[in-house]
Formats: sequence, C-alpha cells, structure tokens
Amino acid sequence: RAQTAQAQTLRFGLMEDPDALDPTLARTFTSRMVFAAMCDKLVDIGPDLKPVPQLATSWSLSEDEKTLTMTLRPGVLFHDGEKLDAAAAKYSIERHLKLPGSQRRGEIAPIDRVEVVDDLTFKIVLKTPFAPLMAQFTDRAGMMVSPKAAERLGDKFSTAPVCAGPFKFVERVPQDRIVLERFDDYWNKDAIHLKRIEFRPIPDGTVRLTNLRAGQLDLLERLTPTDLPQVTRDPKLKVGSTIELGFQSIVFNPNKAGSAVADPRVRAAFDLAIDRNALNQVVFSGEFLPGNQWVSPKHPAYVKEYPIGKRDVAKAKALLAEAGVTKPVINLTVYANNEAPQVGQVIQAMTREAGFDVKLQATDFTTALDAADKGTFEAYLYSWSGRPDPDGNTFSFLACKTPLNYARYCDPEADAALGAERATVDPNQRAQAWKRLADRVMADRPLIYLFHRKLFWAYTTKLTGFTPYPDGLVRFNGLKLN
Amino acid sequence: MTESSPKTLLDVRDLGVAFDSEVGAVHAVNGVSYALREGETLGIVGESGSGKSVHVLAMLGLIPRPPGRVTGGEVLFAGRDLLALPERALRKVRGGQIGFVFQDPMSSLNPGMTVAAQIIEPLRIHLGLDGRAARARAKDLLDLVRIPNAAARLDQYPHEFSGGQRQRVMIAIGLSCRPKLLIADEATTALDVTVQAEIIGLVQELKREIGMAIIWITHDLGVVAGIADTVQVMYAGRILERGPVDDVFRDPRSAYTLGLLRSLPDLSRGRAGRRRLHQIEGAPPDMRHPPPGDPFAVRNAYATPRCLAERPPLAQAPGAAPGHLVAAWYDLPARLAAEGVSR
Amino acid sequence: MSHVGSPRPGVIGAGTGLPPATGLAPATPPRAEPGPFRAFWNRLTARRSAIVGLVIVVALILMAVFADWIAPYDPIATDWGAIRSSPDWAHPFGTDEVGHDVLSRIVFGARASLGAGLTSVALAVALGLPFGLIAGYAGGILDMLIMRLTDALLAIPFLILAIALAAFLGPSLTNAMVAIGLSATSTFVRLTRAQVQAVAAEEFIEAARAVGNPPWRIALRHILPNIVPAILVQATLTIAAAIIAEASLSFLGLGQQPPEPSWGSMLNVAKNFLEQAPWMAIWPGASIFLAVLAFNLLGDGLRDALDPRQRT
Amino acid sequence: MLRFLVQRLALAVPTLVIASMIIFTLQQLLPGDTATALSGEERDPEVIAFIRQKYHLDQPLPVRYALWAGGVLRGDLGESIRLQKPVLDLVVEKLPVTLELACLAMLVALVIGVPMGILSAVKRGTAADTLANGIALWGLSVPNFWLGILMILLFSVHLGWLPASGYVSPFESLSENLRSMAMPAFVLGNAIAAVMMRHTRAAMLGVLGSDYVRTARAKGVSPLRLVLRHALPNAAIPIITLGALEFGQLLSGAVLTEQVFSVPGFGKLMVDAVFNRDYATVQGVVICTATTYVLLNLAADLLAAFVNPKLRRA
Amino acid sequence: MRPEPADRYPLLSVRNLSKHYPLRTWWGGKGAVFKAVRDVSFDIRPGETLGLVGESGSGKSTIGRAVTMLNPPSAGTVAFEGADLAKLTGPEMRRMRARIQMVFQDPYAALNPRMSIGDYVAEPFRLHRPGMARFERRDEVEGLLARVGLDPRFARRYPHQFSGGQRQRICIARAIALKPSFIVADEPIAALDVSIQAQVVNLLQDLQDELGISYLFISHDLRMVRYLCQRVAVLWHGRIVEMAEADALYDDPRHPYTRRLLAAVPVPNPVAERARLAGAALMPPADPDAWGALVEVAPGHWVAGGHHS
Ligand SMILES: Nc1ncnc2c1ncn2[C@@H]1O[C@H](COP(=O)(O)OP(=O)(O)OP(=O)(O)O)[C@@H](O)[C@H]1O
Ligand SMILES: Nc1ncnc2c1ncn2[C@@H]1O[C@H](COP(=O)(O)OP(=O)(O)OP(=O)(O)O)[C@@H](O)[C@H]1O
Ligand SMILES: [Mg+2]
Ligand SMILES: [Mg+2]
Repeated sequence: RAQTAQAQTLRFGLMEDPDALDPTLARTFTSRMVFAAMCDKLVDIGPDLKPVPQLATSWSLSEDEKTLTMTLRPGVLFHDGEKLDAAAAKYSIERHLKLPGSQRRGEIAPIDRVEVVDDLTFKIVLKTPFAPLMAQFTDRAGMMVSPKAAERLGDKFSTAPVCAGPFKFVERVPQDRIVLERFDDYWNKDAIHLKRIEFRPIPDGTVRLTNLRAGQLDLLERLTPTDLPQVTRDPKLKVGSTIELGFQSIVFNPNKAGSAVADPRVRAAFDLAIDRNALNQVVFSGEFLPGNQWVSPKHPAYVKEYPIGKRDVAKAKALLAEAGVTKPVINLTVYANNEAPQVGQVIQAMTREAGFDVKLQATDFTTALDAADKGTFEAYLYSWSGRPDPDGNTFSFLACKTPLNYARYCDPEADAALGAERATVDPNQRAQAWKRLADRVMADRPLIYLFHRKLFWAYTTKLTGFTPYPDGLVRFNGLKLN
Repeated sequence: MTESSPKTLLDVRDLGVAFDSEVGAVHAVNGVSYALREGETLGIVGESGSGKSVHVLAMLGLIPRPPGRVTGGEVLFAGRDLLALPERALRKVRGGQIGFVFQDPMSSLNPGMTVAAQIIEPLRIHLGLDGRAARARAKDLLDLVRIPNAAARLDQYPHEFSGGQRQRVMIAIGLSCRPKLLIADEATTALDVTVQAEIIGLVQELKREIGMAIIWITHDLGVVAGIADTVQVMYAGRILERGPVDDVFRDPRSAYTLGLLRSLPDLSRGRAGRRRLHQIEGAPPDMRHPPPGDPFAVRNAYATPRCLAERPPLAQAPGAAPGHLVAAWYDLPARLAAEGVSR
Repeated sequence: MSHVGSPRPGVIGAGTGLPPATGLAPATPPRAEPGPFRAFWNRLTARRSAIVGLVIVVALILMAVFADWIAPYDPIATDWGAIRSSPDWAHPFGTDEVGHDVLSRIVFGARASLGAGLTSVALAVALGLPFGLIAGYAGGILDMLIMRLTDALLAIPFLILAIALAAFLGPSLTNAMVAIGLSATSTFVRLTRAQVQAVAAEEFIEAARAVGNPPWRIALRHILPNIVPAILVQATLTIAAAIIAEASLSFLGLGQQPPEPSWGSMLNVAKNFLEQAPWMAIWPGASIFLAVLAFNLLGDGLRDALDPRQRT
Repeated sequence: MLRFLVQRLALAVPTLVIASMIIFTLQQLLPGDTATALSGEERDPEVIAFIRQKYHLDQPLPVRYALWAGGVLRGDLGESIRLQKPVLDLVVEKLPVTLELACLAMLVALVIGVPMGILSAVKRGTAADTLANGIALWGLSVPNFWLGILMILLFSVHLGWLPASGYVSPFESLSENLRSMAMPAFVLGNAIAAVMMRHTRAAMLGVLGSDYVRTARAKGVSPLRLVLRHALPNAAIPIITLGALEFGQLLSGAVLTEQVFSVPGFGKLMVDAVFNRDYATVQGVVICTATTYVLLNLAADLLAAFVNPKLRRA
Repeated sequence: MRPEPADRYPLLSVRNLSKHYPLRTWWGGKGAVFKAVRDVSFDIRPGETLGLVGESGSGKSTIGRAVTMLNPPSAGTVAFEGADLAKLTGPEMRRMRARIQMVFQDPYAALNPRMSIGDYVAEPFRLHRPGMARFERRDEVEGLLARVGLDPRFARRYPHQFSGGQRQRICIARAIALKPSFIVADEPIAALDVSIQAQVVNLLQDLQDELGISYLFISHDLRMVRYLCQRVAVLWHGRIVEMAEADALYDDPRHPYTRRLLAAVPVPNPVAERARLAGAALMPPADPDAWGALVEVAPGHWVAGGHHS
C-alpha cells in the first residue's frame, strides 16, 4: 500500500524555487507551475489559445464590451471546505486589485468593480473595453482564493494557500520542496489519479536531468535542447514539447549616451547580420522556432506581411556605412545562465562579419534588470515568458512609458495601434491593429525578436497522460504514474 | 685492533654512517671501532659534529632513515650483531638492555604524556609489567633518581618539572629496565653546574648499584675526567685517540686532544699569572668530501706531509700505557719535547 | 679613520682557516661567492620536484604570453560546421558548444587562469603584507584594529564576499581577480602577522635594536626578508585556490566573460555536455590540475630553497 | 577560565559588528535592489514603490543599519523579502542541514586527510609519499561542482547506488539521511582533505623529528604506538586550529556542492539571497556564519588548550 | 691614544635596578608579577670587565638587557657616563647605542640569516654615520673583519656559511664597529664548542687591551669568568649575593651560594676531579630570601648579609 502511495507521488523538477504561493503576489513563471496544480482559474486556455470553462462554466460580454457576466460551476469547494460562490469570486478579484503589492493589478487594471448577481453569477464592470481580460483570467488573475483563509492570513496567505484546485497545499521547505496532496472534494476528482506532487527546485539543467535519469524525479521542465539526444536515447524517458508563448529578443537602448544603436539604421544592420536559423542550429540544435515578432509565426496573431528576413551581411554593411559608423562597439547584456551567453557568442560572431564589435556582459538577473530599469544598458538579450493574449507580449513593452518598455520606445502611431488592439475582442479589428503596430515596430526596431523557445518536458515512461500546453504549464488532470 | 676479552659487552667494528642529501652524501661516521667491557665507563669527547651522537644512534637503528644510512660495520652487543637484527628484535634491545639519556631534557620528554606513562612504557614493553605493578615500579624509579614526593608527581607532565628534575626522569627511563649499558648523550650539557654535579653524583651511585657499563658523551673534559675509565676522542667521524682516562689527560698523543686540553684556562696561578688561551685554528673538514689523510692534519701544527696523504690507523701509542691508542703519523711527545714544552 | 690596530697575524690566520704553523694545507683561496640569487637558484634547482614545478610553470606562462603564436586558431573564432566535434586532426582537442577550438582556448585560457591566480595573489600579498607587518610589529591598538577587521573579513563567507564584490564591481575577469584577491587578503594578514611575531621574537631582532635601528628599518630590513619564504609558499598555495575560485565564480557567472576563455569557465560550460562532449572537460580539467600541481611543487621547492639552513 | 571565555566572547563582538557592517555596506553598493529584483516580470511601478516602503529600502543607509541592528538585539533577524519568512526561521531550518554536511565533510576530510598525512610523513620521500601528495593536489585542483556531477553520473545514474539528490532529515531515517549526504560530504570533504593532509604531514614531520620521538624509539616503542601515542597527539594542535578555520570555510564552501546535490542548506540560501538582493537574509546568514566562525575558533582554542597539557593544568 | 681610565668615575653605574615581569595566565589574563631582578646595584669602570655568574634563570640576561635599555628596568637607574639612560628619548637612545653594544649568547640566532655579513657589519655605519661614502664603509667593514680574524673577502657570504666561532666574531665585529666604550656580552661562549671558545675569549681580551672597552661578561662558565674578569658578581634569584675581585671571590668565597657554585665546577684533571667528586657533598640550597643587603667584608669584597646567620 505504501508502495502505491509512493508510486502515485509525482516528483516534478522545477527550474527555480517559486516565490510567494499567493496568486495575487506571485510574480515568477515557476510559481505558475505550482498554481496549476493547486489553484483552478475561472477559465482555462485551450490548445487553440481560446478560453475554455474551468471554474466558470459560461460567460458573456456586453455589447459595449464593458461588462462581463460570468456563471460559476456549482458545488465547487475550496480546500478548507468553503464554498466557491459569486461573493468569493468578487472577493478574489478585488483582492487582486487592491492588496498592497499585488502583482495582478496591472493585468486587470481596467476593471472598475465586481457585482454579485446571484449565488453563482457575477458581473465585472470595466472602465474601458479591455480585450485581453479573458486571457488574464486563464492565468493567476483568474485564480480564486478562499476568502476566509485570505482574511485570516492577509499578506501571509502564501504560507498556507487555500484555493479551489485539484491538489491542496501540504508543506513548503524553501529551496527544497513544495508538497501538495490530492484534494478529495475536488469538483473533477475522477480525472485526478496522482496522490501527491512534490515540486523540487533544481536550477541547474544538467543536475535536473541527472536527477531524472537517476530516478529522483518523474518529470522535469525546461530540458535543455542540447540534452534532447540523451533523453531520446534513454528508453526509460520520454519528451514532451510545445512552442512557448513568449519571445527572445534583443532590446536596444537608444537613449544611451553616445551609443551607435540610437540610429535605427544601425539596429536594422544588426538585425540583418543575424542568421536566426544558424543561431537556432548552433545553440539549440535547431529545436527552437526562429521568429521576428512578438508572437511566433505559428500564432494566429502573427503578422504575415512581415515574414522573417534573410541574413544579408552586405546590406548590413551598407546600412552601417550609410549611418556613418565604422565598427560600432555594442555592449550586449546577457544573463549568466547556461544558454544566454551562448546565444550572445553566436550573435557576436555573426555581427562581427557585418562590422559590429559586440562585447558581452554576462550578469546576474538582478543586475541586468537594474541596468534595464535605469537605462544604463546598451543592448540586452531579453526573454519574455509570454501571455496567452498577444497584448501581454506587446503593450507593456511598446506603449509609451510602460514598465517593461526598456527601449524607451514612444511612438504615437504604435500607441494608437495598441489602444485599438485592446479596445475590442473582434478578431478582424485586432488583426488590423497588429498590422499597424508591426508597421512601426518592424521599421523602428526598438527590439529585434530572435526566436521562440520550444518548451521541453522530460519524464519517465511510467508517467502517462501528459499533454503539453502552449502556456508552458502542466495540466495534472489525467496524469497517472504506473 | 679492538680487544675482545670474555667480558666484552659491546664491540663496535668499523661502523660507518652517511647522510644522503641532494648534493652528495655526508659521511658522518667513518670506520669507528672500539670495545667496551661490562661495567666500564667510556667518555667520548670531540668536536661538534664529529659523529659522537650519530654513531651511538646508529648502533640502535635510531638515525632517521632517510636521509641517514649505515654504510657498514658490525655492532656486537652481548655477542649479537645489532645492525643485522630485525627491527622487532632490535626494539627488545632498545630501552631494555641498552638505556638512553639524551641531551635536552625538555625536548626529549613527550610534553603530552604524564611522567608515569613515559616511565611505564619501557617497563611494559620489556618486562611485561602492567597496571599497579608498573606504577609501583615507576614510583620506585623516581625515588631512585631522588625526586622528592615521587608518588604525587607521577601524574604530572614534564613541564611541571625543573630542568634538573626532567633530566632525572630521563635517567629513570634509561635505567628502568636495569640495562647492561647506559648511553648518555650530553646528558648534563643543558644544566647548571650545580645540577650537573648532582646528576653526575647520582649516576655514579646508580652505576655502583646496578653495575652497568656507560657511554658518556660530553664536551666537558672536566666531567670526563671525573667519571670515565676510558676516554675516546673523536674528530670528523673517526676516533683520533683512546685510552685510560688518566693516561690520555696526562700524556695526550693526538694533537687535537692536546689542543682541547690546552684551550682550557689554567687558573692554577690566579688571574695574574694567566696566559693567553691556546686556540685550535681553522674549521673541521667538509664531511661530504672527507680528506684522504688524517682529517685533523690541516689544522695541526705538528702534521707531517704523510698526515695529509695517508690515513693513520688507530694503534697503540708507543711508550704510553697499554690500551692507549692513537691515530697519528707524528710523534707528539717528541715534537713537544723539540719545542721545549713539557706537560 | 680606522680604529683597528695592526691585526695579529695569528688572528688573521684563524679566520682564513689556514693553519698558521705548517704550510701543508693546499692554499685554497675562497671560491668566488655566489650572489644571493645564484645561491638560491642552486638550492632550488637541486630539487627535482622543484625543477618539474618550475618547468611547468614557466611553460604555462610562456604559453600564456605567446598564445597568439602557439594557438592554432583564434580562440573566439566560431566554426558553425564543427559544433562539439570530437578531437581530430583539425582540432586536436576537439571543439566546444559554439565551435571554438578547444586547444586554442586552453592556450589562451592560460592567460585568464594564470592571470587570475597570479593577480589575485599579488593583490592579496600587496595588501596583506603591509597590514600584517604593522599589526605584528607595532602591536597595540593598531594590531587590535587590523586584526578585528581581518577577523571580520574572514568571518564573512568567501563566496558571499566574492559574489558581492564581483556583483558590485561588475562581472569581469579583472573584478573576479580583485574579489578573490581581497578575499584572500585576510589570510595573508594573519599569516604575516604570525610570522612577524615569530621573527620579532628572534634574537637577531634584538641585536638589530641593539645597534640602534629605528622600528621601521627593523620591520623592512630585518623582519620582512625573513617572512618572505612563508609568504611565498602560502602564495603558491593560494594561486592554486584562486584558479579554482575563478572556476567557481565562473560557475556563478561572475568570472571570465564569454567568449574569452578561462579554464574555469570552460570547465563550467563543459559540465552541460559531460556525456556528449567529454573532451570539453578533460583538457581544462587537466590544465588546472597541472597548474595547481606545478605551483605547489614550486612552492615547496621555494620554501626549501629560501631556507638558509639548506645547503647547496 | 570563565573570565577567559568572557574576554574572548567580548573580543568577538567587534568582529561581528564589523563583519555585519562590511556586508551591509557592500550589499548597498550592489547594483539593483530588492524591489527591482522582486517586482516580477510585470515590474509594476506601484509594486516596486510598495516593496521599497515596506522594507525601509527608501531610508538612508545608517538608518537601515540601525533598524536592522536594533532588531538583532531583540533577537529578530528581520524577514526574508523573497521567501517571506523570518530570517531566523530560515536559519534555524537551513543551518542544521549545512552543519551536518560540514560535519560529515570534515569527517571525510579527517578520515582521508589525517591518515594520508601521517602515512606520507612516516614514509617521507618514498613513492607512497609522492602518491599521497599527488592525490592531495588532485583534490585541491578539482572544482566541487565538477566532481559532484561526475559522482552523480557514476553512482546515481549508472550504478544507481546513491540518490542524486533529496535531503532526508536524520530524524526521519538515519540511513536514508546518510545515503543522501554521502556524495555531497565526500565532494566537499575531498578538497579539505587535501589541505588537512598537507598540514598533518607538516605537523607530523615536525613531531617525528623531535627529540621525544627519538626517546620513545630508544625505549623500544613499536612504530604504530610511536605514531599514534607519541607523535599524533602532539601534532594535533595545528590540525585542530586549522580544522576550525577550514570548518568555517566549509559553511560557505558548501554553496556549490549544495547546488549540485540540491541539498537544502545554508549555501543555497546565501547565494540566492545575494543574487536576489534579499538583504535581511544575507545579513542574517553572515551574522550566523560569522558567529559560528568565532565560536568554532574559540572551541578550537579551548580544544587545543585541552590537548596541550601545559595549558590544561594551568 | 685614549686617556688613561680614571678609576674614580665609573663608566656605568647601576643603582637599585629591579625588573618585574607580569605573569600571564594561560588564557592571557593578568596574574602576579615575577620579580626576575631585585634591587641590584653595581659599577663598571672604564676598561674593566665585570663578570656576572649565577644559575640559569637567576636574572643574568635580564640585567644585561636592562642596562642596555633593550628591556628597560622596572625600577632603578642606569647611568652611562653620567647620563640616566631611562630619561633619553627614543632617538637619543638610538644614538647612544653607538657607545653601548651587545653580544648575544647564541651566534646562530643573533645573525640575520638573510643579510650578508658585510651588510650586517656595515649596519652601524649606515645608522650612525649616514654621511659615510660607500667605499669608506667597505673599507671599514673589511678592516673590521680582518680585525676579528675573518677574511675580508667573506663579506658577501651569509651567516649559515660560517661556523659558530666565526659567527660570534662577526657579531663582535659589528659590536666594535663604532668603537663603543661598553659591551654587554651575554654568554658569548656558551653555545660554542670548547675548541672555539678560546678563540672568542682571546678576541675579547685583545680588544679590551687595544680599545679599552669595558665588558659586562655574563656566563655560567666559572672558569672562563675567572680567566677574563677583573671583578665578579654572583647572582642568585635576582639578587647579587656576592661581588668581589675575581681572585678574592674564587679563593675566598664567603656566601654559601657562591661556595656551592664553585664546588660544583668540574676540574679537567682525572685525579683531582675524582678526588673532588669523592669529597663533594653538595650543600643544600638555602632560602634566597634569607639574605639581606650587601656588606663589605674585605676591601672591595661585598657579601649579602644573612638574616639568620
Ligand atoms: N638528520 C641528519 N641529516 C643530515 N646530517 C646529519 C643528521 N644528523 C647528523 N648529521 C650530520 O652528522 C654529523 C655528525 O653529527 P653528530 O650529531 O653525531 O655530531 P656530534 O658529535 O654529536 O656533535 P655535537 O657535539 O654537536 O652533538 C654532522 O656533520 C651532522 O651534520
Ligand atoms: N619576558 C619575560 N617574561 C616573563 N618572565 C621572564 C621574561 N624573561 C625572563 N623571564 C624570567 O626571568 C627570570 C630571569 O631570566 P633571565 O633570562 O634573566 O635568566 P638568566 O640568568 O639569563 O638565565 P639563563 O642562564 O638561563 O640565560 C627567569 O626565571 C625567566 O623565566
Ligand atoms: Mg651530539
Ligand atoms: Mg640568559
């Protein structure tokens, strides 16, 4: 019996230790891995990136796109036995909006108020139309917490989070493990076969993989592409993968005094000097997806008018000559992790042929962020984990004076396009807005987008029912350990 | 050369010791031969570095190896060749039949062990004594070397004893198994004259009691004069002169022995009548390349050309008392007489 | 001016080691004195292990200095056609994850790694020696102050100090060297102080005071030369530690910046390709071992060679 | 004796104060601050402002030091901003793990280093000596993270003898605990073993050349007893003193080892804290390691005094 | 060359000199004080050698270091040529060191192993004759080396290349470099081989004859002291218990401790020594505190008075 209990414990190797396990305060990508098992959302994301029912069974948007009415699934309980009703939903959304230090506020800022209609129905009233709203509810902003527990614990909620998901919180040893246990009153409990989940943060990719191979883990996230052959060779292991929603890019800081990158022609030359396919081949064994926009070429919102250009060193040189710079020295900030420096080295080698002299600056995460914030960097190899709605990949980066706009990009036309994109859920209108945005950004190149990662999971063959999702999160429904 | 009477206890034959270094071997002891009778006290004097310590250590396999090594010879002790004995058998001799007292009483006692533990050790190894019996014997030994209040001091550490007392403890260890031979290597050099006098008195007394033979190595000619039956003068790893103590002091046949005796201030006529001290000029030879002839020749005013070229054997000195041997080509009394000096 | 009267012939004779009475001894004039350095050199080269160490160290240093001529390729030139290719004639040590020639990177990496070792130790000595000297010789309140500061620095974990310093100064090889050097400084302060105190208790220091040496002169002229051997030995040991420390900082991304090579960072990258490309690890690993071995052998040799009791 | 303890502890106070001030100042010099590090992917300016204010990051340096120091005097080491737990709790949770690791590593170091040091001293100049020195230098020249990964590959992946990671508390299962600690302790101890070996060798050479060892040999003492009873105790003092210093370094040297073996110890806490600018945690960690260091040295001095009879009786 | 020494004016005058060492407990705490030297007074006249004998630990070296201010006394005065040394400032005292020199017991320890002997002997000139030209200095050093019987060509050698006797002569060469009027010789022959002791003693004697140097000659070799010293002081537990002309002291020792000491000296003559040993019954040591101030029992012969006898 102990054997089977043991067998039904999934040991999941994470790339880093999640931060606060509070959907309102959490900010890391990794924390979402844990929430995926612990906190159900109002809606989930489908394979086609469209919202599908989860805690909410149905929803409707008013004509003016300013009121969203949602109906909750009946009989859903929080882990502490409290009922999930409209009042609880209102509480959770308001908590996201108002708790000091909330990381969700920005995601759902256009919400004006939440009104309880009846026991299971509530209305969300917006200040302005906000197209990405449903997409936000597929993530942490859509997670419901038990009002009773939240009230009791306040900003210490993360020490004993109480949600309405398939697994409930058992214990957490920082930097060692997070343990969850099956919630027996889960609304969809028949789909849950695992008894326990143990999340184990193991930052080093090699170490994570050796742990899987040694049988210390059953599943790991973010396998390094170069390790793929090892896993495929191993008959006891399997691989799952999906293209991420985010992007890898180089952000330029044109405000940097005396920097050559202030000239768009130099940025264009830089872009032209890079062979995205070769880069992909060298560093990622060709597994990733070369890109040139904020979404991947496979994404419905990809602006087809701007396909990935070919590398053209001659043209790059010409552009540089036109800009009147010879051998521009460009400091490229990269994270000191395993692959960023590699990417940097390849870019360095490629751009050298066009006459650039790229200096790599590998720094820790905080230092890089600080340089980005303060605008002391020159070029920055930046990655974004991505959001289901393209707005999450663009607005904060390209709109005037937005927090992630490290390029300090500010263009009225681009701002207008971003406004239009947000204002409606109509696919055609939005597609036009994306095109307008691309017109500006593809010309100005405040960022140049390089590629989109493929997210790899490696797991033992004992694990069945594993389906990769584009948001990079694991769905624990249907997972089974044999 | 060496006399082997039935009473011979120790017979050293042609002993040689060298120390290897990266720049050539140092020949510390070269062909030392002598015999010691039971109950005899042999005083050894000589230049610093002349091999006095090394040759006695070599007898018991105590020179550090590497770099030291015995290059040849035999050491017959009670009929057995110590150099040929396996280490295990040799350990039985060390501390059992042959006791040792070393120069520096502080550094020669283990600072981390009680005095009792250190005295008991040879008792256990050689006599198989243990526990209470060993302790009782240790106390008797401390009494024997006249340490007051012995019982109370057994469990003290060496640093709690004065220099003289430490040396007494060393003697207690050396005598613990009633050895047939006691080797004292500069046992009193580090001590005050008054303490030295006490220790010498003590050893003389114990010798009478136990009847052991003694090899007493020292720089102090006065000490040798007092306690030795035979005196042996060493220089550059060789014996230059050897004989009954009275005879050697009265009638030295080696120029080196003479030099040593003369370099002492003569105070028989008071300060007013003192003469300038005699000094032996020069320095001892480099033992990496021992000179082919008499090693003392280059410092010797009486040396003959033959001294430089050919090594003199240690042989009976003509006209001296029987057993008074010297290694010299020159005839010292004749040369002195020629200079008009008499002793 | 000389106050010395005509010396007695006998006394002169005593010093030259010539027998005054007979003319028998071959009159060997004193051999030409080897200068202090010459004597030191003779002592050093008399030891086989020291020679081995010296030869390797010199070879490594030459390799670092003449890397441009020795290395078959540009160490940062990438060859997209040969990613992680195993050793062959074109790349005798193989290539790495972005197609660098490993041999060339080993050759050039010597600059960073030996540089890290030597520079950081030089810094540690340059700082540690004077402070240790002051603390040990002046004593009193200065000693108290310096020692508390040193203790405090020692009490802070090395990696925290190094990480903080490297992060503060910005990650680069130079700054890693500074961080390693600063972290090693307190060890040198302690060692110097202990050595100074030991030497200051020696009789020749009292003798130096007895002829009227002022304190600073005693410290510099009499104490300093006598503590140099101990410092040198510690320094060679620390060089080894510093080479490893650079590797550790590389592991945390605070050492040599890509694409410039250092053995530590090569090893660090190689760990990700342990099974696919073992040659990426073997060569830098072997180089570090060789360097550490050589410096330690040399250090042992130096200690012996600087000991005046050791004869040539 | 008591006075001595009090005096020594009093001397430790300035050491701790200076250490905390150094690290405090150093941290402030680091680029970026906690608020930046913690504002998340979204980097909401309001969140940044909120964190700044909540953790007094907007106050001038001396004020913040005073706030922190005041807390320490009340037994409050502050709160980890990143982990949102009191630093004291974190320390209490992590320190024992690293202490266990350090102790085991020290054990490994002693078990390997001391006998090897003795051997190479006794067999000085022989092939055994050369070999022992070679092994020691090898230990010195292999980075921890490297040896760690190799061992995991060999013992966990290929042989499957030992777990690659996963710390088990000794109170849960001692055997599992030891199994999980075996490799980290070996990797960590390996480098120290080399240092211990070289110092044991030096100390033993000194002692073996001493007059009292010659005396012991002259008594007919067997070689084994000679080494264990006569030489080793007298060589112990430098080994103890050095051991304490190295032990202190182990606490921080464990960082990389802990990372490779995913040991939930102090080292990881520390590095993460530095990289995340989790000031309170770094301060807390440094104060703890510094205190441990000071106490260890004190203990070593006492132990050395105990081993040395000259001091024991006084 | 020099004016005839005026007997009435002592060169060095020591009055009521005491030296206390604080005793430290093993943990470094302060304990009682140890009175190494208690209330010692003596004079040394120009050109005179005063011998200081006594058992190990009786305070001989302490006195030597106190009168040279290398380890200043706790109480009492040391007047050198009328000047109170304790009152001098640091630089003044350093200048004074040109006149007061010291030779140490262990010639192996007293030489800086990393300084060539030429530099070592030249050091006094560097310090006290800063204006001296290099060649002048070299000449001086060569002259000095020759004076103490060493080949001037040895100047570039290092101490370890010399025998004990040669080293002690190097020390003496440095001590006499500035023609001091007073040298404290602290057991200068104790560490030397018998065959070399004579060399050093002869040298000291020759130098005194030529340069009129005064010595405080500390030794436990009672025979050598009698040979070399005009007057001898016997030290016992930090006090002088007897002081007299050498012959007077040796031929007619008054204090029990002096007698005990002299009786223990072995004679290098087998017959005499055996007789001495046979007859020797060492007097038991007496209580050192039982002896009071020095009393002159004969002209120039001072003995500590016994309280109980
Ligand atoms: N461990 C050693 N290594 C190398 N040489 C040594 C060693 N021990 C002794 N020697 C050499 O052996 C020679 C004889 O030394 P030994 O100790 O026997 O002299 P000694 O006559 O006892 O002198 P002393 O009167 O100074 O004790 C010396 O030249 C010395 O340098
Ligand atoms: N720095 C010191 N601190 C404490 N005690 C000291 C110190 N120096 C000397 N003593 C003690 O003072 C006493 C006298 O020492 P001193 O060196 O003057 O004796 P000494 O007569 O020269 O002896 P020796 O013949 O052994 O050289 C000794 O008991 C010694 O232990
Ligand atoms: Mg000897
Ligand atoms: Mg003395």
